[in-house]
Amino acid sequence: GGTSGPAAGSGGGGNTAASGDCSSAEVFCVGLVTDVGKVDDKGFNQAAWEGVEQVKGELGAQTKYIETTDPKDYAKNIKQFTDAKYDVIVTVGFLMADATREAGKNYPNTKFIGFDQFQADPVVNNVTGLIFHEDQAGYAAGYLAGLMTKSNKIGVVLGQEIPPTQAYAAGYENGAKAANPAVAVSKVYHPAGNTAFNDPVWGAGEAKKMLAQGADFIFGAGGGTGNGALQETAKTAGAGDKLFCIGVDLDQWDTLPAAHPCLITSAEKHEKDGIGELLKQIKGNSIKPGNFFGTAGISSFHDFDSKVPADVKTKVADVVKKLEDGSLATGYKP
Amino acid sequence: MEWLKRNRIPVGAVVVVLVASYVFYAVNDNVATSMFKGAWFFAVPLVLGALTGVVGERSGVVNIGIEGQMLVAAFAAFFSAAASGSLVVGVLVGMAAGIAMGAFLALTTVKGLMDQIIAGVVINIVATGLTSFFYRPGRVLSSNMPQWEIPVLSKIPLLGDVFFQTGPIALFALVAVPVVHFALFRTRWGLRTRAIGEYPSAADTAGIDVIAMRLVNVTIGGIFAGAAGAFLSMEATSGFERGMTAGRGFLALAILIFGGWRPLRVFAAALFFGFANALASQLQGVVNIPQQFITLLPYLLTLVVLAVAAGRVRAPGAVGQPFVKGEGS
Amino acid sequence: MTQQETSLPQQDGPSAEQRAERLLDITGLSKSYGTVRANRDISLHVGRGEIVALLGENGAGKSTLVKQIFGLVQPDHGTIAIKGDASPIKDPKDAIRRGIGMVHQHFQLVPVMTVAENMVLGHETTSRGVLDIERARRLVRELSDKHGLKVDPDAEVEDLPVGTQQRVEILKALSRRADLLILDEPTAVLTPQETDELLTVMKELAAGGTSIVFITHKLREVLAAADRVYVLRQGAVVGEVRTADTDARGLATMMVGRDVVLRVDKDEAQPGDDVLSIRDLVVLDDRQLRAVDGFSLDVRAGEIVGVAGVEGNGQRELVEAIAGMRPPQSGRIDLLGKDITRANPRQTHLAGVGHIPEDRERHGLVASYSLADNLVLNRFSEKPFANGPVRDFDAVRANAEALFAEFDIRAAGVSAPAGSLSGGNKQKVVVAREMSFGPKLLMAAQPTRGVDVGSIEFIHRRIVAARDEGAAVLLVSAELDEVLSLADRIAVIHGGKVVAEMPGADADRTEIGRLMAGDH
Amino acid sequence: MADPREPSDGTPRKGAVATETAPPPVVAERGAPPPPTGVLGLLVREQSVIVPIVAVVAALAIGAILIRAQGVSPMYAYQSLFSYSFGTGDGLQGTFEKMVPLILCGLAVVIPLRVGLFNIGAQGQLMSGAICAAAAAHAVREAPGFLIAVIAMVAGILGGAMWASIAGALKASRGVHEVISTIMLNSIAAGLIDYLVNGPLKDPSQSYPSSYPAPDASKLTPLGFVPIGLPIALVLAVLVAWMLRRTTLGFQFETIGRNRNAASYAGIKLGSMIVLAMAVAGGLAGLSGAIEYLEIDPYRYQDGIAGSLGFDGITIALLARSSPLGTIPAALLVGALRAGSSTLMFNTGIQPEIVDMLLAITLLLVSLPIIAKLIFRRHTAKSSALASSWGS
Ligand SMILES: Nc1ncnc2c1ncn2[C@@H]1O[C@H](COP(=O)(O)OP(=O)(O)OP(=O)(O)O)[C@@H](O)[C@H]1O
Ligand SMILES: Nc1ncnc2c1ncn2[C@@H]1O[C@H](COP(=O)(O)OP(=O)(O)OP(=O)(O)O)[C@@H](O)[C@H]1O
Ligand SMILES: [Mg+2]
Ligand SMILES: [Mg+2]
Repeated sequence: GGTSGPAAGSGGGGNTAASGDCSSAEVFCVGLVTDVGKVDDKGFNQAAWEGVEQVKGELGAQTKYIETTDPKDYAKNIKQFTDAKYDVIVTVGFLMADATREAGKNYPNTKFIGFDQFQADPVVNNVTGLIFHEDQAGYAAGYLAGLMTKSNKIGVVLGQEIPPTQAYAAGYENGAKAANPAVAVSKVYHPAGNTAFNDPVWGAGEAKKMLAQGADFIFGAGGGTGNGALQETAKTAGAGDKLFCIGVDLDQWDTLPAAHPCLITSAEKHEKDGIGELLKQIKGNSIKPGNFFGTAGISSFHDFDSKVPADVKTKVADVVKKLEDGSLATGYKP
Repeated sequence: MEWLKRNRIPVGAVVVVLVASYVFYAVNDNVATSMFKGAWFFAVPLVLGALTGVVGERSGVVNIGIEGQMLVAAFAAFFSAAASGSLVVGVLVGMAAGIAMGAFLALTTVKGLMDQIIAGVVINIVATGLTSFFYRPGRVLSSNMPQWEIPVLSKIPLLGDVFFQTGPIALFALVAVPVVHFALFRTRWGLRTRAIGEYPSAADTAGIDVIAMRLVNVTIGGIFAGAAGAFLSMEATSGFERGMTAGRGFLALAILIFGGWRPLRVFAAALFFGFANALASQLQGVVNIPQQFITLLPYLLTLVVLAVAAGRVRAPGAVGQPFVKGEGS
Repeated sequence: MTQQETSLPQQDGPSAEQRAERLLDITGLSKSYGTVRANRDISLHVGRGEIVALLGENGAGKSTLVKQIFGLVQPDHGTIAIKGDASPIKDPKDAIRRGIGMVHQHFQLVPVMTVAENMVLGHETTSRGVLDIERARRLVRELSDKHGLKVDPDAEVEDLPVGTQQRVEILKALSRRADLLILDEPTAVLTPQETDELLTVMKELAAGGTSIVFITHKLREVLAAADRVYVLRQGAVVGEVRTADTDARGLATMMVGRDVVLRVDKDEAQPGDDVLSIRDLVVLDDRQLRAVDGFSLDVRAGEIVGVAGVEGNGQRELVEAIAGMRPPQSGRIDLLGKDITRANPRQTHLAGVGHIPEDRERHGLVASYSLADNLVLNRFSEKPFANGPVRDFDAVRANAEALFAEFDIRAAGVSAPAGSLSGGNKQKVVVAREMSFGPKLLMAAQPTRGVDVGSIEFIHRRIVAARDEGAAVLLVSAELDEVLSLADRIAVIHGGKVVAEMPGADADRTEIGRLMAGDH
Repeated sequence: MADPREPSDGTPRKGAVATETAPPPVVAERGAPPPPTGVLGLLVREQSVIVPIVAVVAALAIGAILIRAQGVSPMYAYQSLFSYSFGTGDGLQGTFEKMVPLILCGLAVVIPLRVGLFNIGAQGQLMSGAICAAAAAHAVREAPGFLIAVIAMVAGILGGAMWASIAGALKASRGVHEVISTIMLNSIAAGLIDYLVNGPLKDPSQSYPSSYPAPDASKLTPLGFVPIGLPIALVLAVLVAWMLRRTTLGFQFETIGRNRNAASYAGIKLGSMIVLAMAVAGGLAGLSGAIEYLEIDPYRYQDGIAGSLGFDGITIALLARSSPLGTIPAALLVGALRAGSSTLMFNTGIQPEIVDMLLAITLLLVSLPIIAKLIFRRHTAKSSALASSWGS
């Protein structure tokens, strides 16, 4: 024990706990390989791991994770689990897509869940991609912001410019414009480099700038970088009254307490639920290869519930529903 | 004035920049203010980090461990503030952590005669390892760092908004620059510090204890990197993240050299860099060239400025070299 | 050549009671560096108001001795008593407190600071925390007026010619009002006039009761200024004598342990064709000023042309321009009819120029390299030292061994690092390298600076030998004696141009001194 | 008083300066006692080998305390780590694969250090090499596989060399401090490449920014568990060592590093040599980028291909005490630690950062002269500052 992790005890501790023999049919073993980063990253690695842990008891699973430090180790880290005969291996992040498919071909008896990994044809039989529509989550968040903004200026601070951030940004902008054609959206991507998703100070600086230029909604969509933007907004005078911020990926009310003063909602991919659902399907042998689309929307308003006017709530709920059933398109083209 | 005559180029540059800034301000006060605010915000940790470099390198000790110093300080500041519930404790512990890392550099290089570059690299690696290893999620600050409005000064158009509506650490940086500059060039401590960094045996034969002075300077100089760290995790944001310095220590090193090891020029260089950065993000999505080209603007501009104008800066003469008593005299 | 003595102040010995009081009393002092016994069982004393000279070859242990008095180095054995107080001298601070001032052999000035800042470093006065630089400037002005040593308090030290830097060093030591003043080779970089000024100051100080320990390699100065002389050899005192009771030859013999030829024996020059021809040369210095300003000179095969001048009159820039290290602004340099005005150092070397640089530590040697490598420093890529891109270490070593024998280089071996040699031997290494390839033009800048008499004699003989073998020699020296005794022809340089040219044989010392000072 | 320039009537004896009466001439090595003989002598002579070994052992011992504090048996932890890195085919291949860029980037730091330059830019040089390799491989994708691989590597070398020469040229012509320029160039490379993999070089079949993959035939498949890059890196390390030690080029580099003024006096062209040294260094880093592209899954230029390799190169160079051959054991150590870290985590839950801590402690112990002094007392070899040219 004693290592870090949200899962603190369970993370490190889970790894050290005496393990049963995964090769036996009775023991259901789930392994997780992070994208470069940690299981407590307040982002998708954490969401994935929490998804695993959430259904651990229900499924009677034995779980363990490996934190990747070098992207060139994806295949080797997956192999640690296949060598130990794990039943399910969750790999996190689009960067691991190739390595996961490769491993799927080599170990046909192991199930793989590729988090954020779109499975193009031909699909590998034992690999399921868990996919979310970031643009839908962004759209819902933008719609809310568009309805509520007083200054008609809103901003989004993003990590590196890659498809998921592009999707969030496009959804956000289109949603806001749909709600309020007069709104102006300023968006900024982090300069390239390996710190693009882990530069909260830069994110805070960009938020500061946007706020000074009159924005009253800040959407932080870029891991630690976006979190910096949220924290900055939370500290600015008027936070929670005139200024609001929107989290990303998972309900950041739970992961980023520092943003509470302004965190009206989060553009959420229901990652934990998706993972849990897929693990249950595997246990129940109903999993299908190809892509599984998890749901995306916005989180509950928590303390801000009273501050969101009722008509806004209904309009946003309506939009979320239409997005889910496909009757409303976000206008984002990958 | 004698002083004006000697410094007419920098003074002229400052005047030009100020005028241009106010013209910009007159055209669009909102954007101008926000961009300058952004620039200073970006510059604060660079200035502080570079000041640690100034004090250390002026004393003859290279410091490429500023990044690690800042990271450890950010870590210590945030977690002690979260644990104690006191912001003051956090800032003080952050500064103390910077000083402790400075002491490590001082002891290994000045006493232990270890190569200074290696010592800096060790600091960087240890800092990454330690702060990552002992990181705990889920801690929060009990309150936010205060925002101060300095009476009178904060009412100055533009400058007041940018510099004097401020958090305590940014204000500390603002004050530290002229103070260190003055100390370095106008006081006994400064004269001796420059002497031990420039030509230690001359200082030695003049009765100055080079070793003791280097130990003290390099150690105490860590206070600025410590403050920079506290700024990152407590004032700029309100949380510590692994690797959150994100290369700012190295940028500070570049700023230190860019600024010719002089606090006022370091300040100007950092602001320049910060402004280029603010400009880059302001232009994103506005001008129609790929975002990546815009974002590398600050780096490119720095290189161009150095190549065209101020390329040949001169490091303190003895920087990097260990001093052993009785040798070299 | 007898005017020189008369130009020096008259010598009056300190009074008897002054001498009786021992300001400095050293007994049984020993100091080793590893296996090198730099000082062995040295005992000596200096009375109040007495000027005592230390004399000895390079590496004899003079600097080591005085560094111990100043607290820079701690003795292994023995005691140093200052005014009867024999407690150890912990560090320079302690030494300064106890009334010792020192001018170091190697400048101890911070190059980027002003004269005034250097002057007060270590004992600054402040007013409310702020450095009182005005007072420091006043101090400089007062001292320089009092002793007739002119310096500008606001000049940055690195911009000053070495002679002036030395003046600053001396003023710095004087500013502490020391009872015991140690001067380690202060005259090595001074012109004859400056030297004479210094000797005058020393005598005034001594008359006022200051005791002085004076190290120099120049016997003339010893005889002119000192009351007593200690001669060191291989770390031990081998003799003590009153200057009144000896002469130059006596001193030289005591030092080296044999008779020394103090004047160069050479035959009449047999000049041949022009080797070097310089026309209207203009060269800028580091500050972009015209240091060499319309300089013209010819040097013929088989003759030594000496360029005499006060340091800082363009000599350094002239030499660097010829060597290809500093591109001239205008004018023309021909070597054997070939234009080498814009040649780089490599091309200049290939054209046949041997160059003994003024600053051997900075330009002439790589201290951490072996002597063997240093002896091929500018020929490493030539046959036989390299086959194509690959170096031939056997050839490099063989070359070094041959030169060791020929030039009598004293070192642990050809693979010893150059930095471990004494000054004289370092100089011999450079001389050996530059002569060994049979240069058409030998350019020797300050070839014997800081070198002991034995080595001076040797180097001078080699320069004459090179001339006799048909090389053209351009000798640039601030040492008027050296120019007078070596040169077949003398060109006096002032303000970057030749102000007078004369045959070496009947050159007149005073006349040249006058021309050097700009009086023409 | 006699004229000091009075001729002496004694004729000098040629060469003889010391007389019989004088003490024997001082010739012994200054400042050091005579080298001891026997076993101690061997140890002292080999101290450049002994000190690092002692340091590694001591670092592991200190690391054991950290591991113990996590409630894990240090023996078990180290056994997991090293038995994987050295004892399994996968592990050994992993170790070797990691060694390749470490050696090459280490050399990319060592060479400029010799000239007195501190290259913080191996990172950008590696990236630039990798992207050039990717571009070249795509351009000639129809060629025979072997040829593609060679062309990609040459392109990598040129790309890295070109990127590094910018810093070299700025230094030589404008005096721009290489520490600034290489830091800036790292960021500029990252930006430009980000544009390329999002634009002209983007493989449209990938959603994530990524270059075209290396054509299958050009991929460097390992021989057993020895990746092709390893022999290349080893040969280059030996070549660099030979170049620095035995060639006139190496002599010129070294001379500039030790005494710039003497170098220019000796006719060495400082400017060209500085650019050349940077170019060679950049070429090596660029080559390592090309090899990563051709050898390592996913065989594309993607973010993360460079990791922190450029900065690791600094660590390697310092661990190796700036000796080219020393980069090999240094890279072996780092490579093994890195390769074994995920097994360590799998088996014990200990975070991979422990590896960095071990490295830092090793580096500290290797470099603190005190350690050597403790072991060897007065027989310590003199160390000189790597940073000696920081100011120029
Ligand atoms: N720091 C040192 N380490 C090792 N050996 C030294 C050191 N300083 C001096 N020596 C040795 O001590 C001996 C005496 O040196 P010292 O400097 O006292 O000579 P010197 O008489 O001043 O010579 P010079 O006339 O050239 O100035 C020399 O053999 C020298 O090599
Ligand atoms: N650290 C050292 N190790 C070995 N020898 C040293 C060391 N420092 C100085 N020396 C030697 O001490 C001697 C005296 O040193 P010093 O610096 O006085 O040179 P020098 O012989 O007087 O030469 P110069 O004529 O240039 O003054 C020289 O032989 C020098 O090589
Ligand atoms: Mg001496
Ligand atoms: Mg000497």
